[in-house]
Amino acid sequence: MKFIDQLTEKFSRQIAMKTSRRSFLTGLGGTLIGGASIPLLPVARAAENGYPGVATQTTGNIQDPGDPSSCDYWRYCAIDGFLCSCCGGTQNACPPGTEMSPITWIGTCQNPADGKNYIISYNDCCGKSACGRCLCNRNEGDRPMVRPQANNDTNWCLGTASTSYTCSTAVILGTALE
Amino acid sequence: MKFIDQLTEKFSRQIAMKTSRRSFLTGLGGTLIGGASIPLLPVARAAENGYPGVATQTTGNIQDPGDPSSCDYWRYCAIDGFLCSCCGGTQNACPPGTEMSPITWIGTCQNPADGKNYIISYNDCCGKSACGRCLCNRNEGDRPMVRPQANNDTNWCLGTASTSYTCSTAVILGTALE
Amino acid sequence: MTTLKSLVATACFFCTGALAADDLPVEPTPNVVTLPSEYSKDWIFAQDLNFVEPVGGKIVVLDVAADTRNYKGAMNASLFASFTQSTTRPELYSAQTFYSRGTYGDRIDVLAIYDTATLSPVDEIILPGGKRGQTMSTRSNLVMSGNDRFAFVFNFTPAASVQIVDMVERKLLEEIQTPGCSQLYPTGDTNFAMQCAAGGMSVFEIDASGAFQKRHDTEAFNDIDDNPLFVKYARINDVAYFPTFLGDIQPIELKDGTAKPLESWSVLTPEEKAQNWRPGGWQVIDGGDTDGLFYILMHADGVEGSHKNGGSEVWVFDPETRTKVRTIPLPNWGITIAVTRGETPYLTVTNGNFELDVFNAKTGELLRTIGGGATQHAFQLFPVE
Amino acid sequence: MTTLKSLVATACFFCTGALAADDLPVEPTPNVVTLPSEYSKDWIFAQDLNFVEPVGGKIVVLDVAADTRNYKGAMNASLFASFTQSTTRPELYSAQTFYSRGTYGDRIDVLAIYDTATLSPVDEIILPGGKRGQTMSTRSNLVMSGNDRFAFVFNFTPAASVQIVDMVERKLLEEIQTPGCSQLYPTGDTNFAMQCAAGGMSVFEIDASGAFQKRHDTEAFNDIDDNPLFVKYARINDVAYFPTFLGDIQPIELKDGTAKPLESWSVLTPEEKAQNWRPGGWQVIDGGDTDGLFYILMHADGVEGSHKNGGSEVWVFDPETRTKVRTIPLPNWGITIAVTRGETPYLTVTNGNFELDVFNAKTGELLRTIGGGATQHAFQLFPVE
Repeated sequence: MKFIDQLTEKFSRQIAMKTSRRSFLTGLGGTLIGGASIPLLPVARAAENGYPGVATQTTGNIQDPGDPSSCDYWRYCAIDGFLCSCCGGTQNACPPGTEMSPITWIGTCQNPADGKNYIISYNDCCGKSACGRCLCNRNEGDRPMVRPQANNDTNWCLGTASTSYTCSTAVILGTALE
Repeated sequence: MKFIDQLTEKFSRQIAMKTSRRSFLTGLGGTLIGGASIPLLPVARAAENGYPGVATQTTGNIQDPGDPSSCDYWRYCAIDGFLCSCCGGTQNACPPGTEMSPITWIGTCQNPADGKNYIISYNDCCGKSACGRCLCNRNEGDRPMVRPQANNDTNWCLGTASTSYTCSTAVILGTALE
Repeated sequence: MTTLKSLVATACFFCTGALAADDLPVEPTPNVVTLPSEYSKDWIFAQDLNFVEPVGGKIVVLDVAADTRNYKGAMNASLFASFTQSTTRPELYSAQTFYSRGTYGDRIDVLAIYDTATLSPVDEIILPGGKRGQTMSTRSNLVMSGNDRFAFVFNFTPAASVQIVDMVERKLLEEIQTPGCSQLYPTGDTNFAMQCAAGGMSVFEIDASGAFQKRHDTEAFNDIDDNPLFVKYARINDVAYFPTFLGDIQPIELKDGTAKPLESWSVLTPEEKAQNWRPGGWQVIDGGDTDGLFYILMHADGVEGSHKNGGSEVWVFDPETRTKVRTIPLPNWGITIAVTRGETPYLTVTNGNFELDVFNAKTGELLRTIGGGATQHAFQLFPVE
Repeated sequence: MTTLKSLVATACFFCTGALAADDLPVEPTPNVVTLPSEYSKDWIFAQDLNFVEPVGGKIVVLDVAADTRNYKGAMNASLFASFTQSTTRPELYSAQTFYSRGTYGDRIDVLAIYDTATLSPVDEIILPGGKRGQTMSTRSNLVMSGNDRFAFVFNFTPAASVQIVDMVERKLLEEIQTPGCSQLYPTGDTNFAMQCAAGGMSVFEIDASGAFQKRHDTEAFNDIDDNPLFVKYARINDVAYFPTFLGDIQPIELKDGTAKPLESWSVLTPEEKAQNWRPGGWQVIDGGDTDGLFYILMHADGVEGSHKNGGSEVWVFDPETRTKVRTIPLPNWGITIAVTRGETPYLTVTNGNFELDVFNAKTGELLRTIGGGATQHAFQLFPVE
């Protein structure tokens, strides 16, 4: 699911201490923080240290750097939704009891460890209630619904037993041809 | 519905500026403020000025004083739920499209205008989603579920087509015998 | 255990005996508010998507002009529902999806009909096949035909199609395949246009009985790669004004059942362009107020991907003269905007706290903020038409 | 329009050709995490009531001991659901209510069975009659019999009754009328006790086949008017410790199918009594850690009606010696508490921000806060038994 994409004044007040107004307003990322169900975005890479109340993670592979429970993890360059890493899944696996959607949208993200561009498939996990944790939205390359395969405003729980959206993964399909 | 009954630290931080810690901790009322769906209570009469983002109301009758969209309105002495006054209803009427529960719990509240004690019936309005606005909880006289007619932890949408709770009213049944 | 019904009766028995002449009167139950069948044009419908539990989405009816009692009522709108209103019948429509066990089990899609006076679901048309397109709420997933007879429902599976429903007969008609096209823009009495992946629009010709006749494609004019049209637009008379990511306005004449692209123009001065002012937000544009203006939500320092960031200002344009007539700064940021259609237009803005800021659209004065949990995530606003 | 499936296939076709030896590998899909069938006793179940949309309630499985990946998964728990766990089968149970149109339409109540490893609903028993009691989540609306065979479901219409379900056969058995009584406290292999309006407890005798035999009432001991027992309790071995509004502890021996009130005592010193320290919150007490202690959530300056206000401290008692062994100050207030049953007990507290604060229960050290929207309103916590 790739729905949220907005900035909140409340968030701006919270984040303003960490980041300049300019970088805030020009940022691309998005997070959902707090238990308050307020989508607070974009975060302008302000979520570099992850989400409050969410413990940091690593992949355990230095070739796959960063924190999969943080919005700025390299694979999430075109993600939009709740990060499965924060919801009982991982960056490439769905939480227990959900079904991974076979129909996805695709991004091309650069891995900072090897400098290569990877094709990332943003498979949604479906069938349970929305996770509500670690909402992350990055709209680089997003295009309106008229180009659905590049659109993140659509509920991509398609081809699954239920269209109820739970969270989103970022699965490596391979490296991109230049 | 009479479910929420708790105090939040966040709220305490917000309210602490207006009220002493002591009155805060000893208070009985409860409100839900903000668009953030955080139940923030008890408010210790801190909601005297109503809820942020909710315009004040009057009954239009000086014998029925106070603001029916505020948790400290006199009739709400034993209410627990979203105030219908904030949800398209009034202090004694349900919002459009909901059904008023015929089975209620009862409070006895003193009207500051005439000093009399009135018997108030807290009829729930049922059948739509929870309103989510003006959550108010005052536990005076509340007793555990073993005495259900005095218990506000129960979903009182009973005897209605749907048990889905929307909001709560406070209807005058008459004056109480002393 | 004494049942509570008898307990209430007992309490009432006691009290009525004690009622003195000057006591507040006993109040009748049940008591449920009704609304006028015809709504004020100062009212709007705010669609709360409720991201944390989308099956709990709803449409909240709000009087944005009133000083008090702004919240008039609500209707369910489950799981990325679509919404539209009849302009000739006292009815509101919401296309929704339900599962028999909340988020799993058997799926049913329905087009629910709500009565304006009671906000009750008075009827529903079942939409077969589990095809209803579920997206962030747009105004173009579910629309009424120009003559207010047919509802068009956008399907996405991801194959695109449109279901036609006769809302007078309350009867499902045919499903039209609309490959490569998205969103619905009525034109003429019964036709609708769609944006299509090849960069043009297509008009789907529907006859008076609701039967599909044929498809007409325009030339391509939408640079989807580099400067795409938003799917949101402001409609003023018979012209749809679509903004683009980079701040152009693409007018499309939607008249007599056709769609005709007109000359595009930019809302930006060279200085503003240099500062990368761009439209941004969810419903980034609205129009149709009594002055014939459109309102567009703008942010500075725009970059690729900032098109949903919201904005710090609303710019007001006269589309005839292509001039900016007003700038309305938003003290609390803006995500989605709408302008009411009544005599005094009210600019309503879903702000950064997900409250609604209401401005006098003619003066830019902030009149009130409607919040307190009235909606959780009101990403879409529909003015009463 | 190209379907997206083929688009993905195309992308993959391109990329696999380009994979070099040191590239990150292609990752398999579908890929879904599973959990161990038997959970760690460092885990808890947090019930999120989600007040803004109760049909979106859920149970979240959390590892409170881990430094990372605390959120293990979730199950639906719709409309003031009840929850309990099997101690002998890899199953979790949730009694829920669904309407065919979300909040209206046809009602169905089910006792859903979730598999611990997959958190999938593997089966359900339909609960007839639309009677399921819907309340703020307690641990005593749905319980398993002592021998883990029968589920008891509390009904409230407002007539009180209990539905017996055989969870081995997955079969509905009889409904017992329980007038005047509420909440369920298992005793012995198959019996259960309830708190009753006359001020005593009643034991409902159930035979090995799940059939009701007879009811036994205790003397009255619960001063519901002036100092009532909470319906929440800490169970340590065969004794249930019920706190009262004014800070007394009423132990009830629940053993061999009986309920026997033992001598009550106060957790308060005279000084504390003078300061009006009282228990307060939702789940105000828990016990059953490896040290045999109970934990109670306390606030000062208590008054009539403050019994759900939460608390600033957790007091830890040895019920055998009736002595306070520890005070754990809560930096973020507390609403509901639970203590895990593993070797190192973890005190988990739903704090004033509706996040979960996790303390080492033996030292009182705050170890971590689990938040970020993991739950919206986790009013009830169930330690893995």
